[in-house]
Amino acid sequence: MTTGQVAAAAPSELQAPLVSGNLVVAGVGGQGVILASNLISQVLLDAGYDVKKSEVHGMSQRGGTVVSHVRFGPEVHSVMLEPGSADWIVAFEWEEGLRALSFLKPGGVALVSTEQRIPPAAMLDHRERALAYPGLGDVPSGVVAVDTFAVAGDAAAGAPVVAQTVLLGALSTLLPFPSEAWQSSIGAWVPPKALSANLTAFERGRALSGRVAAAGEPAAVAGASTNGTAAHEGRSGRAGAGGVASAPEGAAERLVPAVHIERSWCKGCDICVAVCPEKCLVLDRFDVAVFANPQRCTGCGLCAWLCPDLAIDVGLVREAGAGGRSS
Amino acid sequence: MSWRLDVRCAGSGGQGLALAAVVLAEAGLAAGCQVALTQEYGPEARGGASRADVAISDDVIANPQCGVPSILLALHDKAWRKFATSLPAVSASLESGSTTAVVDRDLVAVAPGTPGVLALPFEAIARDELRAKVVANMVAVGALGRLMGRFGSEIVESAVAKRSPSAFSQLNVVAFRRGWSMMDDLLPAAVPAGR
Amino acid sequence: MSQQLIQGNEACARGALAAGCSFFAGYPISPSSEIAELLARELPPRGSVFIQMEDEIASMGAVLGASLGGRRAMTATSGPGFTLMQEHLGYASLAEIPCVVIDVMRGGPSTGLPTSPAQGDVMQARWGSHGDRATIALAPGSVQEVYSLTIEAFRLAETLRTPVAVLYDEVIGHMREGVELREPTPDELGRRTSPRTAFSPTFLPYAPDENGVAMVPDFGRGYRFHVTGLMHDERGYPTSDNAKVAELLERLERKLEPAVAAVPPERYRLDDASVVLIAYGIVARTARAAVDVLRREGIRAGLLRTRLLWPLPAAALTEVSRSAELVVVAEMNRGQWALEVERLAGDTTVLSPYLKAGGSVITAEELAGHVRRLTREGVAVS
Amino acid sequence: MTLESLEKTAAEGPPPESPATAGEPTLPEPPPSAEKRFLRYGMMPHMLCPGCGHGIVFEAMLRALSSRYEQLDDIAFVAGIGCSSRVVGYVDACTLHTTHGRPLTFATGLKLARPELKVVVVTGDGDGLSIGGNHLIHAARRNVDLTCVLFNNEIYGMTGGQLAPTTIPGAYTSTSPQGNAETPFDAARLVEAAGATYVARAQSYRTREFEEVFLQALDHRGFSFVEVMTDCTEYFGRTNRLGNGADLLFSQARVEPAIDADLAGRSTLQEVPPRPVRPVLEMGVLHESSRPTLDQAMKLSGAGS
Repeated sequence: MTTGQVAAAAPSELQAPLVSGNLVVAGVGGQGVILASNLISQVLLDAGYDVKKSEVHGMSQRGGTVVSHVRFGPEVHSVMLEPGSADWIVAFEWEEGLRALSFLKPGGVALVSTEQRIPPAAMLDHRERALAYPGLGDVPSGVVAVDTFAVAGDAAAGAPVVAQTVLLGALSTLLPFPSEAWQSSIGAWVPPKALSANLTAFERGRALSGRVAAAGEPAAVAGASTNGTAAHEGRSGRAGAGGVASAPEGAAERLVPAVHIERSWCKGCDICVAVCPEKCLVLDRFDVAVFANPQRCTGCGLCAWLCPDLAIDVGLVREAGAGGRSS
Repeated sequence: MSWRLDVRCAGSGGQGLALAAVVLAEAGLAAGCQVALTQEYGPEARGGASRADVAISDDVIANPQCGVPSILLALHDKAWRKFATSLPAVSASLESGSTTAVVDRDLVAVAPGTPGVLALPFEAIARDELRAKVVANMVAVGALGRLMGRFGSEIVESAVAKRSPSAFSQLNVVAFRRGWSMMDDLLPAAVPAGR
Repeated sequence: MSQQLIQGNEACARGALAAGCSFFAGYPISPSSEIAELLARELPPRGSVFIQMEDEIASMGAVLGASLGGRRAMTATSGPGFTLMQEHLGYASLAEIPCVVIDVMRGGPSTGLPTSPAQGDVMQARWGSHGDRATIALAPGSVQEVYSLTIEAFRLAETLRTPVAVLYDEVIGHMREGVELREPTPDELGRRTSPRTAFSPTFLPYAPDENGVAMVPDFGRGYRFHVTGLMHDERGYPTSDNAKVAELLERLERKLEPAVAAVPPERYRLDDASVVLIAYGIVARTARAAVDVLRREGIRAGLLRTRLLWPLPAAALTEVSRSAELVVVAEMNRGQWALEVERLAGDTTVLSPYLKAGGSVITAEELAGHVRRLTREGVAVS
Repeated sequence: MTLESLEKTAAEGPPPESPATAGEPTLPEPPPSAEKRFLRYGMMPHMLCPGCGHGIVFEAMLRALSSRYEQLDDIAFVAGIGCSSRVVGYVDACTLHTTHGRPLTFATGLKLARPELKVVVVTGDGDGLSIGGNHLIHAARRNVDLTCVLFNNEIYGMTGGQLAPTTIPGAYTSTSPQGNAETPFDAARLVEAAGATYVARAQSYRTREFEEVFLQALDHRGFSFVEVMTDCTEYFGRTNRLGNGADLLFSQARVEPAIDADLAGRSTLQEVPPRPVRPVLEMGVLHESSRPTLDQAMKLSGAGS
């Protein structure tokens, strides 16, 4: 199949009528995940499906994980998706997208923005540090990495959040609904002021249909280099594996992440409390940060990175009381 | 015989300590006294601990800076450490009883029975009784006004009203009265309530 | 050694090169530009640095940066540029960074008289920077002395770790005289005060030696330390400790005292003088002629010619002004150094400065006439 | 006045918690992160306000340096005056805290005096663009081989929140109580136009990206310039009612209005938009080129004097 020819004719090219489907929309607070899942649900409802939608907010409203599950079919009972059951994933943030991959069924397609936002904490399995962080170079199969900013171009100039609409455009080429259905849903959900920018971004996303369709093939290349408009090298930092030192030899060592707070340096600004994805930190009554929930710490290091007072150290420590955890 | 009273209001940025000091100075002025208010400026004042000093006297105030205050209000632990325990002169003065420290019971770490220190629940009262944590400073002003024993409550109260932002005027007065009565209950009857 | 006929500004540049100056940053300004021009030719072939900066503030900043990097560094300017450099001169005093500034004085204030002589920057050299800044200012009176005092300026700057200003006027700057360009001895070059111990975490860059001079190392020599224009303790860390600040200011003033002995005043026919002329720079030359004129007329005149303006050679000034009946400070300004002499002179001495700030040099005849008139009035016994 | 009765009453309050044991972490403490070895512990805690973005960038700088250097013996940090410039004092290296606006002049002299030294200049938007604007463009023009990091918090923090040449139109400061009427500089573009050979922009919010461009800037031969957008919580944030440090940090990513909506009505300026929005600034490497550096052009060797 040649690229870029599918846009308007997408539905007719699909092999079989779509009976039901599962979809995950993921991102971080402020990226419009909920709005996007509403918008998709609207398209599905208008097409006559029964639609169930759930929202999973992360620990933090601001910058925290936000995931929405959308299920549709003739009749849908359960709201939440099981791992390995999603046909499509739309993720507005790179780490969040990779984190959501466990939901993707074999052969499914994940449309993931290369935008990187904190918290990268999501990439760490609790305590076990089972996952190493994959950089942009390692695109898992089934994933289409899209430099949404580059594809959106000037459409996102007024508001970066518009860039994410590119992914909806890309998604629309995988679903058997006419472009107009999407446009009308966008019209219904997006503020009038931002409508034309969103529609432009949507159309630019539809133009990615070729790459989207090829997603099953190995090494669906990140970025939009095929259309010559995008290169994500300059923009996206290569996030490392958090503030944690090199990985332990094996899980058997039972090293667990821990946080040290230098009380005399902490000025109680609240940033660490707000950014910790797992809400491990609180301010005490003297306005000093305290590592209150060590059991939830993933060692992501965000608190240390963003502490203006250099008061926080994150690292791995041997867990107190050997045998406290099963091996 | 001329007298001079030095009051230091110390706390964390945003607690309204400067306003507390201004109110006390305003009260002194209304009572016909000489007043001088000095404040810590510069970046060091923003790092979590700030102070404002008020000198009130019935005579010309020669040196407006107060080395060791007669009354030290501390509403934050960092301020307490910076302006009291880390200053040998202030510590000695607390020990000898020539300085009285009034600190917030919950916000300042001080052992019970420390000489010269009164630990009072300003913030707790503001938060739990008055439903506005921000007026803890005015509860403290009430307590301080009474402890100073120089001015009648009406003089200090009108200073509170005069200096409060209009939206907070009423609440501040209520907070002030609460602080005054709290100190009234604590003080020995022998000490006259103002003059 | 043979004499060479060179200009005052050239003598300055030659003196700087002889003193080991290896960094010059400056900005063009009359009547000092020849110094920069000559050093622009001479420094680069020696592997040294000449840079013309965007203004005098930048020039002085670059000089201080280079000095901290271990170079003997200087700049040259005139009154307006000297004004712009004042903040950095204050910085150099407090942070104890050696440097030499040549100020070829012209008429002021403001743009003033760009190519006319004046001695109007005497107080600027002392008080131009805010705060109580101790400083050294030299005042050569001949082209030969421009050469030797430029070398001396580097010696004082390096050994006492302080900025040293060399003040002379436009006439000396542009005048040509026979000069003997004698190579300085190692003693005359001096050595920069530097630390005597290797770096350790407890190293104190601003700990003074027995002469009260901080032993600050150069950057990049294995010592890690902080330099700041804030009041600092011996670690170089900012402090607002009143006692430490007072001690620091006192030390910075005290450490400059050796300069007084190093650059003694010249006494001319002072032994029996009842009329003492006090002068520096170009005026000292005409004052010397005036002394001779007056002596011929039977007036017992003498001259104290100072080559050091700051720190004030107070002992010598006090001594001569108290022993005389009439003291005449002659200078080409509205009476800057005369005020200092006034402070030092005793009650019995009559002070009558001769001041001229119009853009030309005080002549011997003018000065002699001034004294003659006063003696006729019975002020001083001849 | 006797205090005995008062003390008794005071003592009835709940026993105060010792700060040292508050929170009671049960885990052993992790070792200090690697970059902390570059800190002058004797000067900590630093003087920046709670939540100040400069602190975040400062630590990111140290973190980046710790990936390259064991010790900072051969790096000199030169800074001017202002909140940003104070951070060099906390680095265990040769650090030079100069006068207001002039760090690049000192740095130019130092670099020429000792070309083998790596020189990093830390400046702020007031220091580097206002009083020191002239030196900035000239240092860029000369292609002095140094790295200049400009902390842009859009305001004068040290002196109490006054208008800066980077304050966006309409924003309130203590000297623009009616809203800023002026147009700000685009520092990165200014420096590029002046001849800098490496120009990048980053945010305190995205520390990893800052570290990346900072390391590139350090590696670059010639005048490298990194503008980093940071937040002034005490003045910019408070005056424009934008919330606390965390709020400001997140607002960087969201490109939110630069002043509280309720405040916008206060504006008496007709020409500025009623709710000023922080401009969408291009981040990352903005310019990179190559030409001889000043010391190369002067043929200075690194031998020192």
